Amino acid sequence: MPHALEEILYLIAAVCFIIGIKRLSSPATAVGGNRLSAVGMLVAIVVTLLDRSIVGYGVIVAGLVVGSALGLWLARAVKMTAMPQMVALLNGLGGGASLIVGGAEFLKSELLGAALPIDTSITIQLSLLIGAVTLTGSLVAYAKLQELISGRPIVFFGLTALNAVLLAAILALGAWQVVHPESLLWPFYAVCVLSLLLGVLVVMPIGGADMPVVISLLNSYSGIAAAMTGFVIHNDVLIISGALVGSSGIILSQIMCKAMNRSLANVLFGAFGSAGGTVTARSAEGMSVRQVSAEDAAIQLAYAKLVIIVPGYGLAVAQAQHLVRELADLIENRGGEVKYAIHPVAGRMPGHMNVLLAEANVPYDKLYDMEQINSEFERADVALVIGANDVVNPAARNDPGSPIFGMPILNADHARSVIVLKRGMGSGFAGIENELFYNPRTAMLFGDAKASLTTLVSEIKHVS
Amino acid sequence: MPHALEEILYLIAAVCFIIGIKRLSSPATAVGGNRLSAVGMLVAIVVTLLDRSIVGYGVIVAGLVVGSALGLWLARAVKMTAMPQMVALLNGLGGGASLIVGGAEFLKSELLGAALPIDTSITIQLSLLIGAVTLTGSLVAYAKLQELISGRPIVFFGLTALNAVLLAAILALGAWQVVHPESLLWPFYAVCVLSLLLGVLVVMPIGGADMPVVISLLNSYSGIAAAMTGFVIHNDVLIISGALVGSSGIILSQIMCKAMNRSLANVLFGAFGSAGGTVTARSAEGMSVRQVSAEDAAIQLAYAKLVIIVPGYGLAVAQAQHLVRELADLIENRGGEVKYAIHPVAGRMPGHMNVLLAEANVPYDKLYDMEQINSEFERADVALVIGANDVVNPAARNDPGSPIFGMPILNADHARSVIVLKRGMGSGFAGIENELFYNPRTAMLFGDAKASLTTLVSEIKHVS
Amino acid sequence: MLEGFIAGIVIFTLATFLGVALINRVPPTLHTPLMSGANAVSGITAVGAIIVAGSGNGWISTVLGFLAVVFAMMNVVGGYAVTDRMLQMFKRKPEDR
Amino acid sequence: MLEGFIAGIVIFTLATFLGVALINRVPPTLHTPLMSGANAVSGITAVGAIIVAGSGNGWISTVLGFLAVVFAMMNVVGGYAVTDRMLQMFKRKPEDR
Amino acid sequence: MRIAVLRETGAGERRVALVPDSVGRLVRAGHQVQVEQGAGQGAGFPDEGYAAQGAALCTTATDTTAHAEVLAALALPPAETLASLAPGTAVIGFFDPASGRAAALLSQYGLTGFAMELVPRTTKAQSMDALSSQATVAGYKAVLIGADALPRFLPMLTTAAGTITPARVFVIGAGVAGLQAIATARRLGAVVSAFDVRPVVKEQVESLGAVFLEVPSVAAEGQGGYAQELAADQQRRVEAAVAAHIKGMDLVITTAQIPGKPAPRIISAAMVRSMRAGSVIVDLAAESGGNCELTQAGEVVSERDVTILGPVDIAATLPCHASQMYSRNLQTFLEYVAKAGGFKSTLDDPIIGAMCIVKDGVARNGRPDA
Amino acid sequence: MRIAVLRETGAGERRVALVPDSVGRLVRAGHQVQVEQGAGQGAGFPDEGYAAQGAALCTTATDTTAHAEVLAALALPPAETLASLAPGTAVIGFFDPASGRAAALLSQYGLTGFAMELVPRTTKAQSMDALSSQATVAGYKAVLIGADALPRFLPMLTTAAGTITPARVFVIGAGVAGLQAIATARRLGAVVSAFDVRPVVKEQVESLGAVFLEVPSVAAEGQGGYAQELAADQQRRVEAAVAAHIKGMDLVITTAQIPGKPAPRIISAAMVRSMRAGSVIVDLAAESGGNCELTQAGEVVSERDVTILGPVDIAATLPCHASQMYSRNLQTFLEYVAKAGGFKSTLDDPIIGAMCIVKDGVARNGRPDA
Ligand SMILES: NC(=O)c1ccc[n+]([C@@H]2O[C@H](COP(=O)([O-])OP(=O)(O)OC[C@H]3O[C@@H](n4cnc5c(N)ncnc54)[C@H](OP(=O)(O)O)[C@@H]3O)[C@@H](O)[C@H]2O)c1
Ligand SMILES: NC(=O)c1ccc[n+]([C@@H]2O[C@H](COP(=O)([O-])OP(=O)(O)OC[C@H]3O[C@@H](n4cnc5c(N)ncnc54)[C@H](OP(=O)(O)O)[C@@H]3O)[C@@H](O)[C@H]2O)c1
Repeated sequence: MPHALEEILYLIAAVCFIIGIKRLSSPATAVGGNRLSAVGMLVAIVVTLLDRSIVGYGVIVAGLVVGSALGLWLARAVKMTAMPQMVALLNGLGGGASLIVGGAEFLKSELLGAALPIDTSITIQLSLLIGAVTLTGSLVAYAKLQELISGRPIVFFGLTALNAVLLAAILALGAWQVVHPESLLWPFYAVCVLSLLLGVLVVMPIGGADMPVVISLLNSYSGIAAAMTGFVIHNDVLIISGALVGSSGIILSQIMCKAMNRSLANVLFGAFGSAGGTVTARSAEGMSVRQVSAEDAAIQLAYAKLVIIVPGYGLAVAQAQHLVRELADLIENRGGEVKYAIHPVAGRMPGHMNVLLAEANVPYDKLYDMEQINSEFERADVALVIGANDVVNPAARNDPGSPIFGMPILNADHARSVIVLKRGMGSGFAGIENELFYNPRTAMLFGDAKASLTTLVSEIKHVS
Repeated sequence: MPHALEEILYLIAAVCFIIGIKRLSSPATAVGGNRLSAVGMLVAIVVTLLDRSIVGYGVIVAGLVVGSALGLWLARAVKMTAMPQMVALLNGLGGGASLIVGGAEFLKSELLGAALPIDTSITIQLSLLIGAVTLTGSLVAYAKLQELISGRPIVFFGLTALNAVLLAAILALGAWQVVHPESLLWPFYAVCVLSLLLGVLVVMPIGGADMPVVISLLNSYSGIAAAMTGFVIHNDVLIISGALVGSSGIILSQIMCKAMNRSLANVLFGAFGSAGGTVTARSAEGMSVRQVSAEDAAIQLAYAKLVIIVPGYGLAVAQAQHLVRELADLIENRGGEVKYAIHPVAGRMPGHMNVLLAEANVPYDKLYDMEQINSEFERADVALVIGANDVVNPAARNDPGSPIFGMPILNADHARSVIVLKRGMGSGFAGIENELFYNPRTAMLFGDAKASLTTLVSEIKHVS
Repeated sequence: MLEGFIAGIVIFTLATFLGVALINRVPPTLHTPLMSGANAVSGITAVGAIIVAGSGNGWISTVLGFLAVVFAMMNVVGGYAVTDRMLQMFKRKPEDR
Repeated sequence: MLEGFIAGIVIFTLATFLGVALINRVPPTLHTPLMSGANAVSGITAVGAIIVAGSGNGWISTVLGFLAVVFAMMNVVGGYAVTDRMLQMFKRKPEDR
Repeated sequence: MRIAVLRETGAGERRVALVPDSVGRLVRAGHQVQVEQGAGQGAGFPDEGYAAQGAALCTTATDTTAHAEVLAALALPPAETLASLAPGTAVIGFFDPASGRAAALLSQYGLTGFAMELVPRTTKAQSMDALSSQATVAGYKAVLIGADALPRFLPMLTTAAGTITPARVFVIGAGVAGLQAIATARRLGAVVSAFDVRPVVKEQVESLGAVFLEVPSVAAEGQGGYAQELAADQQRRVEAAVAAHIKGMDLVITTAQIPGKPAPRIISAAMVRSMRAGSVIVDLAAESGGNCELTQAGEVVSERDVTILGPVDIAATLPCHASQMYSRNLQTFLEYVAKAGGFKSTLDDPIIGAMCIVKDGVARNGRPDA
Repeated sequence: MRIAVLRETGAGERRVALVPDSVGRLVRAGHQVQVEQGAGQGAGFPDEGYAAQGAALCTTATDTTAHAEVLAALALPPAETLASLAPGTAVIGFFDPASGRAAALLSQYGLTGFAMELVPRTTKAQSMDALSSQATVAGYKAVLIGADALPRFLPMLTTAAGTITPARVFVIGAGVAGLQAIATARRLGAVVSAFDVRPVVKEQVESLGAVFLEVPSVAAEGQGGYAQELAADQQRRVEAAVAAHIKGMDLVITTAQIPGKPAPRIISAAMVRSMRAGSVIVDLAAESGGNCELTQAGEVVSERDVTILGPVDIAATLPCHASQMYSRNLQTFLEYVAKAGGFKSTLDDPIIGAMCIVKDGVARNGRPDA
């Protein structure tokens, strides 16, 4: 294949990556985006296989077959809940590949006795460093998430200092090799080993809950490693794709931190301040509640076919009736159906919910009595519980010891998923715990109902 | 200056352009963005001046001084209302420069008798074509806006076909020159002349109201021309900046078309279908109304210190009371103040506006009687008139012949700016024209009040 | 050589900015898929691995090349497949309404 | 030569995508300033003009070069100045609240 | 001008023609106002209020009207009062011009009379339009008394003791009073529908969140925004539609009027009998004959568990605000007249001229149907 | 169970203890229901409705109660009816347990009595809580009659005849009735404030968009969600705050009650005299002595142009829905009893036990303050 054609095809592959990544960031185009990116990868690999400089295909084909098969098997076997650690593992392998390519190039020149030009030399050192950190860092992240090792932050005194010293040593050794191309092999191995160690030590002190951010960051590193490899083997597609992944990975890490209301620095070095890491809300009996971001809740609502809204006293306290109406309108405009389930004793006076919803001009024919609506919860995609508590407490059905046992309740827990808007884990009028909030299908959106609904309304407008 | 340093400095300049253009697209950062971009330009020019290949500085300095002085003078002298045509003029000059550079390179090789390499040859032809079209196209746009020639679309039978023929001829001549580098001068001149003609003919059939889109498109062309010049003189910064401007210009043109609810094709070739082009609403007496986009209206509201809302019958018809309240809340959250001016006969029954706004829970203390509020309009940044008409009709004050002469009205026209939400130019209960709508300070946002308010609400959330 | 290196730097810079500009607003549900999809792209190092493995520079290159190809291909194939699986939820929903 | 040309094409492609990705949502009030600011950037052709004018290849180059420099500099200086003027309105407003 | 305000003498009339606030404004504009003692008592405006605003309080009616150029009234004052007035004195109030009774009496005593019913329905004259202001009160009050008489809730209530369905309210005649009734019933949470013969009203009804009962090709818009009588075929279609609709209603409020004509008969006895037990009809047109066949003005009629209220002078039951609004109308009119040169001057003005039914003892056109 | 429903005999009582819908549900659950002819007439439930739901209609009261195990009532039936019942028959209704009169009569005839006043105020028993359901009616109705008596509009209106300012409504005692009154007045557009001695109520008042009148360190929450009497110093602070606030009010609705005690006296005669002319007080506590010093139960009192209404049995004026709600409470109670094994079985159940004031002629605890 003429070199120019090769370059153009590489460029086309890079364009596929660019468009693919862009599309991956919106729900409506994500599937196609990922596939386009895969097509780009296929093009790049095929072009490479046709490269004139390749002399033997045996090893390559073996590697391709083995690698693809293993990859496919892993992807098939993994459980949906184990996705983050799988990404970590795969990412580590990518970093490892960059490390090896860099190392091989170095060793090749060493064997041939040819002095490397300075630019290649620098980028080889960087490939080694970044590739190695990505490899071991990702493996540690994998182990933490897979609970092979404890997910808790592992910190010891002087760790930060040690890491700094390690990094300095690696850089010094690398620089020495660049300046003395005729050098010995041991600094090369030292760089590799120290970098591998650095990867382990950098990820160890970070808690399991923050791993997704770390993985995203390591992903960015593996991109940069690939870009460095590109400099080493003078290949533009590697540079472009690597840089692309490198920068978008950092931005994504930042977005993820922002969604957790933290800074990147706080995630990376947070454990050194507070030894605890993030804590998830847990009830006395050790059950834990699942929180949801307004953005995710909005996406669920946007794609739901039937949403049943369960208003309660908290909605009245928050005086958020108009926002509920607006949210419902938005869902309906997207083609979803919205019904309101009015429990006879919701609120603090007979007809409280009626007054409230009438104020917001909710049409009467969308209000349903308990008897009318209870059978419909099963086909509801989302039950949106807003400031209600006792009236959706399953204890009334299950727990003969409960003071509300025997009271008919709204079957919000029968919906495919439940989103609860309340300020915290406060109890309702009856003053009792509500196990609905600990149901695995339930997600809590904490905050004053007015604030939460305002965010939901603005988020749902952005769901494409 | 060593070549590598030169290249790096050029890259820095390009980065300045990238960040500058990004910042220019948001109100909060636009000023800084433009200046950063100017710094980049300075860097690029200084680096070029230090280029080793430059032998004489006299002509350059003369050109720099004359060009800068003229540019500055033009920028100072132009009136704010004449900005679009000024941009057109400047853009045309940029295109002209690319044309000249391309031509000079061609003539140089011609003089030296050196055959041009194929890539240079191709890009020279493209510089000529695109530069020339930009030059004359921009000049025509300038002339139309400056009303040196009629702003109306100028179309004649066969124009599209003629343009197609012209373009084909240019491309053929260009290709011939690429293939026969040793050729004569006349095809070169022919390409230049035909391209200049093409620029004129392409812009002629487009109406004056659409010129901004055309200018943005020509701006994109001038970017591409610069990029081609970059290929000719083997300079990356030209390629990067040119491509940047080229693509962002096209996107901007599309955004502008979308804001006008039209397609780019419709703007460029629309005149061929309906000979009329766009028509601005004009009253019988030749006064014209000014329309405003929801986005602009939202920005005005977002930055206003005092907004007085004037509700009328149309608000009730649209049943958009809840949205008004929401809009007001958003303005208040940004620190603005909102008051409602209730005219005694607004609506169709006594107290109509009260019922309406009470439904939306607008606090009573924000409702003001005509007598209370009329003196406040003067200090209002925006009077937002929603579906009201007769109650803000200045004819009641000025026109003794009017059936409503003598009725006290709300002084909406005393506000610094007036935004009117109504469906069209329909009259109100009294059935008479309202000169407020033709007031230069008034901007109309046409559409059902509910739809307009929905858009305003979502736009104002995006104003940063 | 240096000329090519500088062109590389220019390309690297542009691609970096492009990466930043591409990712604007990502809903949290897409964080993991996007990360995973980008991760698959970083498997592009497979190109380098293939070149090393095919360069025929003795057994070291061959062994290392083989390893690199296996790692990189696991990253590529696994990455794309995993991403696709995660994205299934976005594929059916909008249609069946 | 061709090598450089292809690097140029790569750079051109990346910059084109970058331009597309940069411009997402522009409020209409900024349409004209943005257009004008981008227009000033397209005056980068001044670099080419200076090289032509300074190349000393006879009077044609000199005359054409002079013209090109004048045109391009008008575009550059006028463009930035005009944009800045248009943007004045955004400078004061947020402060005086 | 010298303006007199008397205590109204009608039975159940608690309103007063001018309230202290208006008196104050007129006094400050240079007029003199004489008020009979206790004139505002029934509406909650004690004498002190008038005195504070600069009115001269007089003990007797004759004292009050002595030297008055204008007598501001609500209803036509009794004959003896008219007799005591100097010829040419202007008397203003609701004079039922269609009946011609007021014109006869006023000309007998050589007076000048202005009927508030005849304020033109133009945007400009709206602030003098007392029919509108009193109809506003009537529409509001009609819902209150209807809701009070109803054995049901108006709003929907979901309670531990079962769900209460909202009441269905039907408003016939969606003029000023009808629209206000719609708004008030909607406020209370009822499901409201409405009917009118003027097609423009549909949009207005919907702008209040109620449903318009559409009857194909019925349109009877007369001049000045008033309705006309229906043609026979239209009448039949309306009857059929109303009969079908009214069966499911809990509260019906009728306000249909045609100026100068008896109120149109819209609800027949058979329709009433088709209604559900416990439903209520409030007929605001009772005074002019009633929109319902069974209505008796001023009485409560029960027919097969349907209650029919025919309140008269309903605005007088909200005396404070009804007086305040009427007073403002009157004040605006007086200011307008003063600006136009006083009552003695020309009647060319489109508003003053239209309202004048007697000029110095000579009866004039005035009637809307004339 | 064999359930009897009689025509209520109290003056002005138009409600009925069970409506046809409830009767149907009970019949379908296997109970027998005997209804006296015309029992539901006043509430708009004709005999045919009962028959259609499977009730046996009886012509006389004695026929109806023959063989009955349960007599479902509203008020305590007259002595002759009680005398005709078989000993051990269960009688259910509002029995004013605090007075002890009902317990005496019921034990005299060897009957079993359940007082609806004693339904515990728990989430679970809420569907039997007839006090709440009837208080809901009362709160709604209080606003309607108050608004009707007021010479002003409740809502704000900006009209061509001037701007009507919204009425200021003050609700004292924000329990079930008070909250409903707040909601209704807010619906009508009034500016509403409220006061209660239980601090939890503040949030509830605000959840209805009204303003809570705060009096520092006043808190008198008793057991079961009811209020207690105030300590003397608290009482003084409340008095001062109410006196200052009430001056500017147009409509005052009082609902304050303390179970088993006379209603707290909150509005003194002096406060009434400080109010504006034309203002209105609706005292829902009239039956237990009134929250206002000048209230007379069942009468309309006028003091210096302030009108004080002391309606009694106000729920009976909305007979259809009041009966429907009461009936649903009773039905739920009967179903609950049947599920628990019938009246003959144990009184250990926290709800049934609490309500029983007489068991087979023996008086029991029952009183909330006991
Ligand atoms: N309807 C009646 O007539 C009546 C009368 C008296 C009593 N009750 C009783 O009241 C209860 C009614 O049940 P319900 O489910 O409506 O209410 P609930 O059980 O009282 O629960 C209300 C919930 O709303 C949350 N909340 C309060 N303010 C909020 C705000 N501003 N934003 C978001 N959440 C807020 C609280 O949780 P956080 O604190 O965590 O936010 C609370 O758990 C029943 O037990 C019923 O028996 C009813
Ligand atoms: N208050 C009373 O008691 C009463 C009673 C009777 C008559 N009137 C008279 O009614 C008039 C009231 O004045 P006003 O300013 O409130 O109303 P108006 O003068 O009648 O004007 C209403 C305007 O709203 C626009 N509109 C209608 N539907 C709309 C929608 N869905 N979305 C957006 N705009 C819509 C119409 O223009 P487009 O068609 O272009 O959209 C129309 O020009 C006065 O002339 C008054 O005299 C009042």
